[in-house]
Amino acid sequence: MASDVQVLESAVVRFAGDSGDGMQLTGSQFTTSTALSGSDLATFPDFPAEIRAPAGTTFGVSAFQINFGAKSIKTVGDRPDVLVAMNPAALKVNIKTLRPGGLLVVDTGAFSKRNLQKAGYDVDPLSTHELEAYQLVELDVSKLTLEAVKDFGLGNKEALRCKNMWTLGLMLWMFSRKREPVVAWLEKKFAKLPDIAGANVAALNAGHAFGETAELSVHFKRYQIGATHSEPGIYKTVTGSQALSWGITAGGELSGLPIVLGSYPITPASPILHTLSNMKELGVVTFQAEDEIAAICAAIGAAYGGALGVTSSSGPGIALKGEALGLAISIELPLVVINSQRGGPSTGLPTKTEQSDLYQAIYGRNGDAPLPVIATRSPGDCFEAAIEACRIAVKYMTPVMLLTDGFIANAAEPWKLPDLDKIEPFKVTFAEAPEEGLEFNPFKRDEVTLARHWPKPGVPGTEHRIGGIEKSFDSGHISYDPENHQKMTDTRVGKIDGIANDIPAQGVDQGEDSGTLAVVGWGSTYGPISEAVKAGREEGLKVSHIHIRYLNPFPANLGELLASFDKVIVPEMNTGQLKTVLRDKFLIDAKPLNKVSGQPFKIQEILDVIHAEASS
Amino acid sequence: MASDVQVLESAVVRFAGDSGDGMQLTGSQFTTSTALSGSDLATFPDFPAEIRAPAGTTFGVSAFQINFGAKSIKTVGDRPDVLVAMNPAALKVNIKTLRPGGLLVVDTGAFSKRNLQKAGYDVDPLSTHELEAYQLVELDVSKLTLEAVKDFGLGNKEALRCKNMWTLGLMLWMFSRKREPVVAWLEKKFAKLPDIAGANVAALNAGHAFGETAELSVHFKRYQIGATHSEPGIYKTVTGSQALSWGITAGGELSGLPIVLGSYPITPASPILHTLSNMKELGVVTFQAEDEIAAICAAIGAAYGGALGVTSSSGPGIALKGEALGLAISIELPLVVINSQRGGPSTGLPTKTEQSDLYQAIYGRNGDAPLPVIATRSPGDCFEAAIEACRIAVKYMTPVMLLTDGFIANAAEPWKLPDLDKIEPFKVTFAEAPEEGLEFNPFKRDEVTLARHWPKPGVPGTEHRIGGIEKSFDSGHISYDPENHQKMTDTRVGKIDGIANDIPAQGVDQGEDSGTLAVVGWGSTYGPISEAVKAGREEGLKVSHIHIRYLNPFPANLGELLASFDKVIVPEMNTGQLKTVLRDKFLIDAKPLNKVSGQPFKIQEILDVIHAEASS
Amino acid sequence: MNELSAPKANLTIKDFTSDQEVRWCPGCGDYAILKCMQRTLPEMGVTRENTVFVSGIGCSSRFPYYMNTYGFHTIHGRAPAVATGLKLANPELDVWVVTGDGDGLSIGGNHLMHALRRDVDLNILLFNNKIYGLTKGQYSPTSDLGTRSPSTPQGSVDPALNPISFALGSGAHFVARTVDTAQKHMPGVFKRAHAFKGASFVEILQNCIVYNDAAWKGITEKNVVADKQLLVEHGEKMLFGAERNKGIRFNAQKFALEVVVIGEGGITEDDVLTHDETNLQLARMLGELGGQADEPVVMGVLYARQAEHSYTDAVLGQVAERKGKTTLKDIMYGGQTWEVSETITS
Amino acid sequence: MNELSAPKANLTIKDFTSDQEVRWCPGCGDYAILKCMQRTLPEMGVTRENTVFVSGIGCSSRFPYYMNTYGFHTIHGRAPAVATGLKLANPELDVWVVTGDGDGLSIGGNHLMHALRRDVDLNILLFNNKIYGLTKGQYSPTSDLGTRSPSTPQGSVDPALNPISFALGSGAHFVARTVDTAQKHMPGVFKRAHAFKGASFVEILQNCIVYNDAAWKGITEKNVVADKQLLVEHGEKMLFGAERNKGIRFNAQKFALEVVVIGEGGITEDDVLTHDETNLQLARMLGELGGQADEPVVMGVLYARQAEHSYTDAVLGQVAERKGKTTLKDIMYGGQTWEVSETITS
Ligand SMILES: Cc1ncc(C[n+]2csc(CCOP(=O)(O)OP(=O)(O)O)c2C)c(N)n1
Ligand SMILES: Cc1ncc(C[n+]2csc(CCOP(=O)(O)OP(=O)(O)O)c2C)c(N)n1
Ligand code: SF4
Ligand code: SF4
Ligand SMILES: [Mg+2]
Ligand SMILES: [Mg+2]
Repeated sequence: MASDVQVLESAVVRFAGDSGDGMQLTGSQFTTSTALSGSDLATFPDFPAEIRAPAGTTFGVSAFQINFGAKSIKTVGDRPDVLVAMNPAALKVNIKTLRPGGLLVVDTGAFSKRNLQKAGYDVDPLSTHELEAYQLVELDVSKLTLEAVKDFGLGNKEALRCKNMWTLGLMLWMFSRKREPVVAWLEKKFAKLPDIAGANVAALNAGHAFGETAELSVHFKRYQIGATHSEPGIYKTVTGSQALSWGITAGGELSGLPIVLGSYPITPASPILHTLSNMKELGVVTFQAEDEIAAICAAIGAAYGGALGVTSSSGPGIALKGEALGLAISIELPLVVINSQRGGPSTGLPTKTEQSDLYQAIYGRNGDAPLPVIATRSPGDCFEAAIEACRIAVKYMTPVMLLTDGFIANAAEPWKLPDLDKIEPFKVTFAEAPEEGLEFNPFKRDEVTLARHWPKPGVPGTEHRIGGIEKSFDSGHISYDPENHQKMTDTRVGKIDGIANDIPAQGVDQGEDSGTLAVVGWGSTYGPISEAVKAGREEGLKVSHIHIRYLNPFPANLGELLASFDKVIVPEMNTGQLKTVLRDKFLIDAKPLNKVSGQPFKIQEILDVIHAEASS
Repeated sequence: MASDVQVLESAVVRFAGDSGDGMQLTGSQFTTSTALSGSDLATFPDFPAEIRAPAGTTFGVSAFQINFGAKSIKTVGDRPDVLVAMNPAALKVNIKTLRPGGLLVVDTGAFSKRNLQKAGYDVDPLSTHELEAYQLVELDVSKLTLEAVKDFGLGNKEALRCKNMWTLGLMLWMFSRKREPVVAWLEKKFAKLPDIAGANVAALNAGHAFGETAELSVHFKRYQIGATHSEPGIYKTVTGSQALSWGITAGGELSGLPIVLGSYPITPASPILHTLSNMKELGVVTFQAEDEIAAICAAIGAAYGGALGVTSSSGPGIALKGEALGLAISIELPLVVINSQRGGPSTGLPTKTEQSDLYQAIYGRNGDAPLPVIATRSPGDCFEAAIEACRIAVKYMTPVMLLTDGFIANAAEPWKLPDLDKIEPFKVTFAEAPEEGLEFNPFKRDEVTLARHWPKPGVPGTEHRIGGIEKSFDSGHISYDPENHQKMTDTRVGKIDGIANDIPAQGVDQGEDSGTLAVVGWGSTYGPISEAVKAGREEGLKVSHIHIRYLNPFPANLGELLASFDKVIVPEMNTGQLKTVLRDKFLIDAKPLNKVSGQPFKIQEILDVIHAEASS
Repeated sequence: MNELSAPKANLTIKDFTSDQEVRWCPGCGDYAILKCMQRTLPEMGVTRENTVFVSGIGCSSRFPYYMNTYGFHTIHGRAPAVATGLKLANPELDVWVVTGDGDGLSIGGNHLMHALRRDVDLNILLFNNKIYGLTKGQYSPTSDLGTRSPSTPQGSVDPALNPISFALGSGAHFVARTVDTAQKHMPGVFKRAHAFKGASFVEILQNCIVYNDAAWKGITEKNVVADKQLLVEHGEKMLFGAERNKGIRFNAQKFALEVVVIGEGGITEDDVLTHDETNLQLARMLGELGGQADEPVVMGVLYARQAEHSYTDAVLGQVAERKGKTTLKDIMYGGQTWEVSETITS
Repeated sequence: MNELSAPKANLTIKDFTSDQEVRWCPGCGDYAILKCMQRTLPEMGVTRENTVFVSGIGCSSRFPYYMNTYGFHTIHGRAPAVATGLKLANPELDVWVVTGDGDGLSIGGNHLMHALRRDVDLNILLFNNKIYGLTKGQYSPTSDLGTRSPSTPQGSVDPALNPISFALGSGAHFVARTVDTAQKHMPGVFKRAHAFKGASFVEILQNCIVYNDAAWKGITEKNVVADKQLLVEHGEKMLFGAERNKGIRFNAQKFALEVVVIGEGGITEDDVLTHDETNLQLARMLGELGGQADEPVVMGVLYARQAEHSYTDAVLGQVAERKGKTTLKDIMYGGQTWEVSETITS
């Protein structure tokens, strides 16, 4: 019986299965097809921590969630409307997230006694009442897949690998998405293995056909989710790691400098190293160092040599870079330090997201060692944020900390590609030799920015010696003079503080620029805060959303802006770090709303607080 | 002509010479003799940064300042009353500090053309008007010394080495101090070199005799500075490094644990390593590691093994320990981390003092990683502060950061020795095996302190596996569960916050506990703030002095206490770090008073601000 | 020391197996090493409570979770330093360090070097899979030149480090090699490492089936083992090959070891070198064999030179020598002190 | 590369001397090394602007301040890493790394190891005074066993590291040794190190007159130099002694080098080994001579094996190979994109 097509504004689908089930591929192909149809979307790949945990166990479950709609989508959705569970473990781990009444598709073929046991089920949940709250659809996907691919002569194991494509076919049918981009992708990917390609396409088609023709429960409807209102332009789905890497490369081109990345692998920062290692076409040099200290030191060495030095890591690796960062601050060399944050402290939760490294970014060094801190808020935003980090680094001769997180790094969103020719360049000129007979002072400063000039080895006449010991303001030579140290300290602080005048004034993302309640966020909480404020405003609550990209220094008008609200709440995926900085700087009673579970905020969690605060 | 003896309440004397002139020895012997006579005192050794800079240059100048009096002495004195300059460079570097009208003693024997040149003097300052503001006494100390020791058959170079003793003799005479302790010390030191001992004693006596008999200018008076009001007890002059090392050893005895120190040399923290390396009699194990990371890791390994792990360093080294510190926080093992602060950022000013590592101490790690922070305020205070650090570490199963600084580390003060038997012990008991059949949970907690128990390898039945990945609250096993991470994060924060109830309530050092102006300090600014507040109060100003030892968490009553003052100023040798924490925690308008010159505050600098704030 | 106490005959492989589910990829070489350790420890007569496994971070470093002994999964590269501190706190413990080629030779090279140089009484097992497993396959310091990995898409350009050469260059006193597939050989190496007082370094060639499968195929496949692995024993001729007709000889002209075939070109067994595990120069040469097509990779104890005292013995010996000779009170109240008996005014 | 450009005949020692007052202790061995460098650079025909000295922290690491070239006094132990980055940014520069036994072998051992392993085109000078000078005399990883220092008042208990063995164990391609007192020998070593494309490692024995005076006395005092130092040259017999009648021979029985005296016990010059600087095994043995009373310490280029490409060449070669083949725009606008031509509603 053909299902009737129902138009929805948005939907949240979650694919869950064993690590070996190819859920990430399924999700990303669903994403591509959805993006190409013009819906807005946000995704959240939820990997297991282990490389390949034993099949069938709960800690081997891999999931991919996508929220897509005919409206602007800013989060991955609080609770899925549809959950696809490829085995008992996937069901066990994910069922809690499914919205009551939501559609639950399970592959009964994987619900063997052994698998139930491995997942920790004593009795088969399909045989009990425990799933009553959901619309349960039981399909033997395994069997259906084997049938669909039987002509390709694959072994049982290989044939079963096509299960994910069968599921994808069904979901594409359900949400009226096109199969063509997936077919094209499969054919390219398996160009050298035509049987595999054929089997996968066959499974995909079979799943799709199943939706069209099978006799399913009445609940099994077909949906249509339209395109979103988007600005005209060319769009592409990007992950944060991609956009950030492109932003760094753009920063190199805009400054006219070669990029030298020093990095050491660490989750979830490694994709930046990988992406940039594949951009040699643009002259990017990458160096996998022996550790994080060597990585930043090499970037500093490159900056000393006149390149744009970049280093990328995550919390524990950034901790190791603290001493060298102090050197970069002291010798005033440009450097972009990327921290892709993850759950802490210590090794913590490497594959989970958190924004608990803000303290470390702003305060985490010995001595008075200020540096600019910028945060990305979404995958696409990484591009612009990275360019800003490069611009400020070279203009102010300072390391810049660029904060992103595991969620942004791995998540994908449709992104309007920028017009590269329209971005203002910030070409660097190096120091010149002084006039004959005059001594070269490596610490000569620009009177406005207070940035020192940048001498480049290889240039005759600007030879000089510097290091991490305090330097004379007047000559750059070592100086132990008390007044000089005071002056240099003040200059270093003043230089960074002055950047406040060189960044956009703080705007209000939604709502009035004064009033009862401001919800203030940074980083990847942007999505849920934005949606929660929108929902609150739709309910008529007086609430504004302020999102801060520049965390140090703050935009010059931020204090005044915040002071014009009666209440300020600060949702953060940490124990209240931005809150500390706001309270110190502006002496406003910013109230923390903290979540430290390794999971992004749900819209509802923020909305609850908006309710409480805006109405009290 | 015999000088008349004038009674003074206090005096500040500064000995300055070339690094090779033995000024530190002169100063410390003067200190001993002064201490033995019962005066209160404070000292400030002011080393050059170089090991042995070329003789006669300004950067090779070494100075030692002592403030002593018949009253309580809390700083080394803003400006010396007497300056002894053993060569032109010493004069050049130090003359600015001498109070106008002060006594200036110079060794004309060292004012050769060569030495004047090396010091950067074009003309001999003794021949110009530039020293008019002072009472200049020119003595050919070199010649007088050679004469005094001529019977001992030393070479010229060796004979001249006794110059410092001649000068010391003169100063001992001038301030009516005894020579006996110095003579005893010389005889012990040079027990195997009787000629050298004899020559030194002869020089000392000659200097003393010169004071008694020589025809000096009328300005050249003799002074008497009496003993101070002191509590009865046994006294000793101690440096901060000594007292701190003893405190750690006492912490070991009080807890019943062996001490294992992992350390890597760095100025000004090395003396702690040296002192503890010489305390094997008390079972102290010291390990000079290959770097600071290995040092803290070894201390963590020792703590895992059931010892009291300690690690000591200075700012750049502490920066390197950040990642491992996170591990100790995550696995909840006790550890004392000593930071002997110096001028930053980066290598900065290794031999100068600063208190700019407070941010690093409180905030400087990845993830939400709270730990207790305690600061010492003076040499003697290090003893008690170190014991407190040990107590909190073992009671709460947490690393504790103990902040001291280069000034405290090297300075000496008379200290009333504590009665060791009266200090409350805090004996540790290790985890016990669970009852037969039950699983051992390494993260079982005390309900009040929230501290986990401490299992010790070697004990049957408490075998367990832990690490830096998040652990289950219930079992201690690895857990990626979101709610568990939230719970563990909250527990870690709650545990540290709870320490606020286990430390003394914040008292007021001087003045009322509410009113117009509170001057709030921490660490080694204690002395100058105390004196400045005292001076202000003597002038009738309404000002109180609050000194904070416990910087994280703050004592439970601190917020209320500060709120009861109209104004709060926070003098710090940094750009305003405690100020940040106070403003965040208590939302009070704490005003910074910052000095970042590598030099301690002068009393006057603080008094000026008290004048401005208390009267405005 | 534990090896001297009577074997606890009643302990079995089960006693050393923790209740944690093992989370390596199916087929990972780590399983074989784990099983071998769990199996061999009872044979060494050690107790669970006196045994501690300390590791860094990496797939290999998850090892301690699966041992039902004390275990400490520390931070990346720092296990040797943590273990050194542990031994200083309690020298009676049997401390095993488990590390990987990334953990031990990339970020942790310096700590490994110094633990070896100091000769701290640790048993250090380095699982060499020539790749970063846990972070999904980047090349490591032991990866072959030209390794394509996510961070070296055009192939790596830095020469691989030989862990044995590095260990010997660092002053190691005990160096051995084995391979995950050698279930019979490994126990003996573990036992020797355990019995050695000082830092024992064991390189274990290990297969990462996911990111570097077949890294060791050339020497572990059944049909090549005899020709590609040379098992050395102290005092025995270094012979190998299916027919044990190949041997190692020193070529004085080339000043290098070379492979000879007995019976070819007049070579007899007398030409073949006898293994002397106390000879540092020989150990180095042996450790580097395997580069040429005809050369075997040497397995077994390449070098063992027992020092009189291990580092921890020496450190703690200095403490023991002085301990108790004075009290804190005596130190504090000694030297120049003065007494104030009542408050005085000047 | 600089060594290929025409010598700037007009540059002199003065051109390479900065205006900063030298701040080492009078009598410190560092002075001699500094002077030698300032004197030798002009002979290499290098320019001031293309020369960079990068150092860590320590007395030795103050070196760059005194060279009138580019100079970077970085942080403790990290100079090799900084220098590697510098070479990646500008491979045309002549980069010298100056480090100490503490800086390079204690805190910085790992970076040194990896710079050597990678064969980064750097000239690395390690001033070995077997002590921490700058921090006032604590023992270092090269200090002799038993060294009394502020942190080891009863004498150190950890065996000293041999920098040459460590470098070779790390895969170094060029290893040499000289001593601060050898003003004639040092320039040649500097020149060889400079000419070598890849990481050249030079251990310079240096006297710290304040904290470890006489550390090298046993081989530098005038009357022992000839017997205690063996200057090796590639292709030449390894002879030494005041009468050049002593030589080095390989003793196959002991499998070790030994000192022989020509004319004694039937020894002739033919028994004496010829130095082959391309032989790794020989280099290691030479580097470790000096332990026995009759053994000399070997000076000169112990090992030099020029690789085809240095690391930086290879890395930058990969970049060069691809550079310009696409644009950022092409990358970004390539792949699966879609166009929104006007705002649409569903
Ligand atoms: C400070 C720090 N840097 C980086 C990482 C990421 N990391 C974890 S394991 C690893 C490499 C592991 O390689 P190896 O030691 O060879 O272990 P394997 O997984 O191959 O067994 C890296 C880079 C980390 N956890 N901590
Ligand atoms: C991170 C850090 N740790 C420690 C120090 C202190 N420090 C400076 S130099 C040095 C050792 C220097 O020894 P070496 O490299 O042998 O140089 P030398 O002074 O003997 O020439 C130490 C421990 C520091 N500056 N930074
Ligand atoms: S990634 Fe490799 S080393 Fe890690 S568990 Fe899997 S197979 Fe083993
Ligand atoms: S301390 Fe030693 S190494 Fe340092 S400058 Fe003085 S003599 Fe030279
Ligand atoms: Mg590995
Ligand atoms: Mg040294």
